[in-house]
Amino acid sequence: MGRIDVKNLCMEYNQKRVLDRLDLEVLHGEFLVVLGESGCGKSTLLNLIAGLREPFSGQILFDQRDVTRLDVQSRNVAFVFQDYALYPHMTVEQNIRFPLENLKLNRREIDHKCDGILTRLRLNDFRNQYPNQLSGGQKQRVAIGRAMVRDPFVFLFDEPLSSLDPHLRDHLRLELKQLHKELKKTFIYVTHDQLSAMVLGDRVAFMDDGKIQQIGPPLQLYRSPANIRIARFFGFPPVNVLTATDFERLSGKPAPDSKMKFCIRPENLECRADSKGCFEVQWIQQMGAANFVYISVGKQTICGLGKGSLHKNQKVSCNFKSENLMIF
Amino acid sequence: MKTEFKNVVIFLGPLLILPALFVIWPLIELMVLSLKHKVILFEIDRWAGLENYQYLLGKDARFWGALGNTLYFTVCSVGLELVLGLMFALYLRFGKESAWIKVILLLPWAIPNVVSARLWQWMLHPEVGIINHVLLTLGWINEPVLWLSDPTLALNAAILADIWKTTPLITLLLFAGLQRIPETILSAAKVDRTPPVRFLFYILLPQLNPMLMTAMILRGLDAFRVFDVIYVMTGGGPANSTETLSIYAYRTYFQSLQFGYGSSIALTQVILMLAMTWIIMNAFSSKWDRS
Amino acid sequence: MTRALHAGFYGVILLWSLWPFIWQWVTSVKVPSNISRIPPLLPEHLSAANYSAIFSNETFIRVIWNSIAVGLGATAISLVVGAMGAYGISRLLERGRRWIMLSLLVVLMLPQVSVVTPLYRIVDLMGWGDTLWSLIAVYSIFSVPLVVWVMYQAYEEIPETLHRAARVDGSSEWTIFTRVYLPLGIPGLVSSGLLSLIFCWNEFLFALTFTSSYKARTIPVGISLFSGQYDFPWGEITAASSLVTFPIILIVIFSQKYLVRGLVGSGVKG
Amino acid sequence: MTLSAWNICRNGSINLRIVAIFWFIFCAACSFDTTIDDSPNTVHYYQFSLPGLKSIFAELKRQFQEKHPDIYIHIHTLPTNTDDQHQFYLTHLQSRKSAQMDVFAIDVIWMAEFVRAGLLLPVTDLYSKSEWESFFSPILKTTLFDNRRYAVPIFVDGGLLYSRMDLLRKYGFPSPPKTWEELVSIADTILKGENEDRLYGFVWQGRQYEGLICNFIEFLPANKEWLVASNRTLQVNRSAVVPTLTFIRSLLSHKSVSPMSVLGMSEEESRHVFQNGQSVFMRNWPYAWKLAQQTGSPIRGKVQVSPLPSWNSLEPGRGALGGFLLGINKDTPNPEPARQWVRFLTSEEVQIQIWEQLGLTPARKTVFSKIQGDMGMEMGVLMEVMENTTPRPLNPLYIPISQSMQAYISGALSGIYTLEEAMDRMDNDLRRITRILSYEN
Repeated sequence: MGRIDVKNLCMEYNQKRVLDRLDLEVLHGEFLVVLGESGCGKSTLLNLIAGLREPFSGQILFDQRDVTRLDVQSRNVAFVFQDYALYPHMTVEQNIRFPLENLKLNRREIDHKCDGILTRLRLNDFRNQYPNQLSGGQKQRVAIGRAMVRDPFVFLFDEPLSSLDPHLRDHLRLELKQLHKELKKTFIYVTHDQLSAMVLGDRVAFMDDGKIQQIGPPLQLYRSPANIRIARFFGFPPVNVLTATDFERLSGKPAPDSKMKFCIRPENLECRADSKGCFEVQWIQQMGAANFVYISVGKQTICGLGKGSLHKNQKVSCNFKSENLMIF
Repeated sequence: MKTEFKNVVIFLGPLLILPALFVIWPLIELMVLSLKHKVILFEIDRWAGLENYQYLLGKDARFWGALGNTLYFTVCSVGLELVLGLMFALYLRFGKESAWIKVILLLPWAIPNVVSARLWQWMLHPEVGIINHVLLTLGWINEPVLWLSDPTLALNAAILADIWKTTPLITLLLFAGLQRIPETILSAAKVDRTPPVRFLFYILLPQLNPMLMTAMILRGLDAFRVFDVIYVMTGGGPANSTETLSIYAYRTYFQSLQFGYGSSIALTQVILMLAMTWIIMNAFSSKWDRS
Repeated sequence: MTRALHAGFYGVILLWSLWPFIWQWVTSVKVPSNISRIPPLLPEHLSAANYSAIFSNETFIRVIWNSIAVGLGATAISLVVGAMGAYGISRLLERGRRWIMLSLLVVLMLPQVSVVTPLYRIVDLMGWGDTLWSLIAVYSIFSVPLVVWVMYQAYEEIPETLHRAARVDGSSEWTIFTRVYLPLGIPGLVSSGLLSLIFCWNEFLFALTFTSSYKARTIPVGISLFSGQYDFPWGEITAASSLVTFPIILIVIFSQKYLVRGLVGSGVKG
Repeated sequence: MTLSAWNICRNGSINLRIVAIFWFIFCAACSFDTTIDDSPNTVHYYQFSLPGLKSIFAELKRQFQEKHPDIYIHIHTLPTNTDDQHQFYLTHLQSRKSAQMDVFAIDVIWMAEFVRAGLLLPVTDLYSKSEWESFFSPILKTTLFDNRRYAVPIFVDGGLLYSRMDLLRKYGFPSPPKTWEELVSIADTILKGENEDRLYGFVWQGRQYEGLICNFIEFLPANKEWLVASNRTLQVNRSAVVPTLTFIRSLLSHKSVSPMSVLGMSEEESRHVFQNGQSVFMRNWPYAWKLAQQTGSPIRGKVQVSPLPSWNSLEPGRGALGGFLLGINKDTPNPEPARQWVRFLTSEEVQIQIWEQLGLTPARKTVFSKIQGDMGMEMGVLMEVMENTTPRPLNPLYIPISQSMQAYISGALSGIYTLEEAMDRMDNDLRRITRILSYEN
C-alpha cells in the first residue's frame, strides 16, 4: 500500500514559519502534484516526507504507521531530484546498483534486479556510460531506475523537469505518466509549473503560505479555484480579475456586491468584431490556434479570445457564459 | 536525531581532538609559562605574575623594534607581492597564457625556505655574489652593495627574497581569480569602451576583490610569523635590524634560555595574530554559515 | 612588435623565477676551489665532485628516505582526518562552521616558534623523541587545516542533492563519504595531498628540534648539516639543494593543475 | 573535474585503499626504526658535524672497541651551527627523561652555563696534574670551576692573522704586522700603491653573530676586561670598550682599511674575499689555511699566518679562544665507560689523528712536536697562538649576554647607535640579563 497522511505539520527555518499546521492525505497509487510558487514550502514538505529533515512538530504517517522520527534510511522512499543527482563518478549500472548495495543484498540478487530495471527502462545500451554522457531523457530514466530498484513505498519528485527545454519536458512528462501507470505506486511530484501539474496529476494540491490551499483533480482547481491566487496561478494568458465597477462595465449587469472580485479566463471571454461594441482592441497576441485580444475596461487591460478577423483599434463586444465566471 | 550526533562525532572528532591536544595544550602551557620566570637549565621556576608583560610592553625597546620590523616586513612584502602578482596575473590573463609558465612560477614557492634563503644569501654575497657582480658589471653601482650587512638594506633584502618566493603564488591565485570573472562582464566593458585604467579599477579589481582579500590575508598572516628566511639569511642582524617577533622569541628561548620571557613574546605574537584573524573574520562576515 | 613585447615580458618572468635555480645549479657543478671566484660567471668545466660527495654520504640518502616517509605518513594521516573533518563541516554541521574554519586557519598560521617547546615536551612524553613518528604527528596537525580548507571547498562544489540522494538510497554517512564524496573529491585530495607533502618536505624548525640523529632527520636539517666548522661548502650545499629541488620540480611539472586548484581552493570559496 | 580521476576509483572500496596506504606508511616508518643496541655499557656520544667526520669517528670507534670490547659507542651528530647545537641541548636536557646522553661535545662558551646547570660530572681525576698540564692553558682554564675540572678539551681554536706576504714584500715589509697601528699603516701603503678598486686592507668577521664577539675581544687592549662585575650585575668597562670601538670604526670609515661589508661577513665570507686575492690581511681561524693553500687557490703560497696584532709590540696579540670540550652527563648510568671514551678521544694518538684527518688543532700542546703542519703550516706559530688565546667571559649567562652585546656592537659599528647609546643599552641589558640569576630562591 502507499497511503501517506501528513498531520498538523509545522516547520521553521531561522524563526520563519515555512509550514504552518499543514494537513495532507495522499491516497494509494495516486499521482499527486504539489503546486506552488517558489519558496512556498513545497520542497520542504517533500524533504519532510522523505525524512531528509525533521519537522518542528506534527506527524507523518505511512499507511497509518508513524514515521515522523524515522531516518530517511528506514523509510524506503524514492526521491528524484531536480538535477537528478546521479553520481557522476559511477556508470549507469553502478548508479542503479548503489541503493541495492546499501541494503547489503547478495550479488546475484543485485544483478538480477539491476538487469530488470535496465531492460525495463531501455537503458541496456548505456549501462557502462557515465551520467555526463547521457541525454536529459536518459538521465531521468536512470534517476527513476535508481529510485525504482528498491521497490519504494512512495516516489517523490522535486521539479525534475523544470530545467529542461520545453520539447524534452513534454516528452518526459508523458514518459513519467506512463511509468506511473505501470508501477501503480504513489507519486508525489512538486512543481511550480502549472502545465506539468495539469498534465501529470491525478490530483493537484495547491500550496501557499505554508498550507495546502486547495486539493483536487486538476480541472477542479482550474475551473473552481478556492481563491484568486489559485485562479491566477493557472492558465495562460492569465485570468482576468475585475473589480465590481469594471465587471459592471464589461458585462453591463450590476455586481451583486461592490467588494467582490470577478474572475474570468481569457478563453471564456469571447470578443467579436462589432462596430457597435463598446471596447476597443489595444493589441493582439497571435497564438496560432487562437488569437487573444487585449482591451481596456476602465483603467484595466483585460484579455479575451478574439473571434473573426480583428485589427488594432477595432471595436469589439464581449460575451461570456455565467457558469464560467468565478466570484470571490 | 541521535545518529546525526554520532556522525558528527565520528567525522569531526579526530579533527577537533588532534589540534586540541597539539595546539590548545601547548598554548595553555605557553600562557602559564609567560607568567613565570623560568630558566629550565638552571632550575629557576618562579611565579612572576604580569612582570614579564610589564617589561615587554613598557620597557623592552627590542620588542617594539622587532614588532616594527615584523610589521614592516609584512606590509612591504605583502604589498609588493600583491602589486607585482597582479601585474603578472593581468599579463597572463590578457596578454598571453601558457601552462609551462605556471610550472615555472610555482617552482620558487615549492622549494624549502631554508634552501631559498641560502640561495639568496649566496647570491647577495657582497663580494662573490652574482647580484653585485652583475650590477658592478653593468655599472649601476660603483662598489659592492652590502645587502645583508647594511642595517638599512638587510630587511629589504629579506623582503626581496620573500617576494621572489611568494609572488608567483599570488600571481597564480590572482590569475585564477581573473579567470573566474565572467567573460560577459569583460565583453560588456569592452562594448562600453571602458578606458584601461577605469577597466582595471572599476571592473577588474571589484570583481577580484575576494581573491585579493584572501591572498592578502593568508600571506599577511604567513609573513607575520616569518622565521626561516631571516634566520638563515641574517640571523636577525645587523644590529637587530632584521629581528622579527619570531626571531626574537626564538632567541629568547633557545639562546637566552628564558622560557618565561620567551613565552610572553610568543604569546603576544599569537594574540596579535588572533587579533588579525578576528578582524578578518568580521570583514568576511558569515561567509561560511549557511542561512 | 607585440611578439617582442610578449617575449620580453616572459623573459623577465623567467629570469626572475629561474635565475636563482640556474645559479644554484651552476654553483653546484663548479670545481670546489673555484666556487668563490667570480668572474668567471660560468664554470670552465663541469665537475661532479660536489654530487659525488653527497652520494658518498650514505646518511644523506637516509635523510631523503626519512623525508619521504615523514611526508607520506603525515600526508596520509592529514588526508584521512582532514577529508573526514571537511565532510563533517560541510555536510553535517548546521552552525559553527565559521568558527571551526577560522580556528583551523589559526592553527595553520600559528607561529611555529611559539609552540615548538611545548610540542617537544608532548613528543617526549609520548616517547617519540628522535623518531619519525614525532614528525609525522606534528606535521599532520599542521597540514590537517590545509587539507580541510581545500577539501571543504571541493565538497562545497559537489551538488548538495547528491548527499540527499545518497541518503534516500539508504546509505549511512560513512557510505556516502567513502562512496560518493571521497571519489568525487579526488582532485581535491590530490591537491591538498601535494600541498601537505610540500609542507612536510620543507619544514625546518620542528625537524631540527625533534630529531637528534639520522634516524629521523629530514632534508632541510640534512642540508643544515652540510657545513664545516666555519665554512659553508657551497658546492655541496648547492648540489644537495639541487637534488632535493628535483623531486619538487617533478611534482610541480606533473601536477601543476592540481596544485593551482588546491592553492586557489584553500583560499577562496567560489 | 576529469573523468579519469573518477574512473580510478570506480571499482573497489576506498576503505581498503586507506588501509593499504597506512600499512605502507607504517612499514616504511618502522623499517627505519632500527633499534639501538642498549647494552648496559653503551655510551651515547653527541657531537658537532664536520665534513668527513663520520668516517673518521667510525674508525676511532673501531679502535676504541678493540681496546674495550665490552663498551659499545653510539655516535650522534648534531648540526654544525653552534646555535642549533645549543638549542638541541637545551630542548633535550630540559626534560631529563629524554634520550640517553652520556658524553657530549661542548663549545667553550657553554661551559659556565653547563656547569652552573649541574649537567656535568666532575672529571678531575681523569688525568694526573701533569697530564692536565699538557693541554693549552687558556682552554684548560675554561674547564675549572670551584677547583674541579668538568670537561676535557678535544680541540682548540684561536684567531690568527693571515697576511699576503707577496704584497707585503712588494712594498718592503718583511714580516706581518705586530701591532694594530702597523697593520693599518701597511694596509694603507699597499692600498695606495696598488690603487685597485676591489682590494681591501683587512677583512674580519663583523656580522651580528658569535664571531663578532670573538673579533671584538681581539681588538681589546691586553689585560683589560670589557665586562666588569659591579654590585652583583655586570657592567661594560667603558674605558676599554669605547676606544676599541672607536678604533674599529676608524678601520671601517670610508675608503679605509676594512670595507663596510665586513659587517655582514662571517668566516666564510671573509675567507672568500681573501682567497680571491681581494684583501691584504684577514683575521680567521686556522681552518682557512688549508683552503688558502689548496690547488687552484689564487693565493696559494702567498700567505703567511701569524699571531694577531696587539697594542704593544712587545707582546703578541691574543686570538679569541674557541674549541670544544668533552663533558660527561652527571646522570649517566655508565660513568666508567663514558670516562674511558673521553680519555680515549683526548689521548695523544687520537688528537694526532683528528689533526691529520680533520684539521682540528690538538688541544694538547705536547703533541705538536709529533705532528707536521699541513701544507706548510708553521706549527710554532699555531702553538704560540693557542697558548695565548683569550677566552670569552666565563659566565653562565654568556649566551644571552653575547646575544645582546652582538646587537649593540654591530649597531655601534654600523652607525645605528652612537657609542654612548650603545654603552647605555648594553648596561641596561646586562642588568636585565644578570637579574635572571637572582630569580633563584
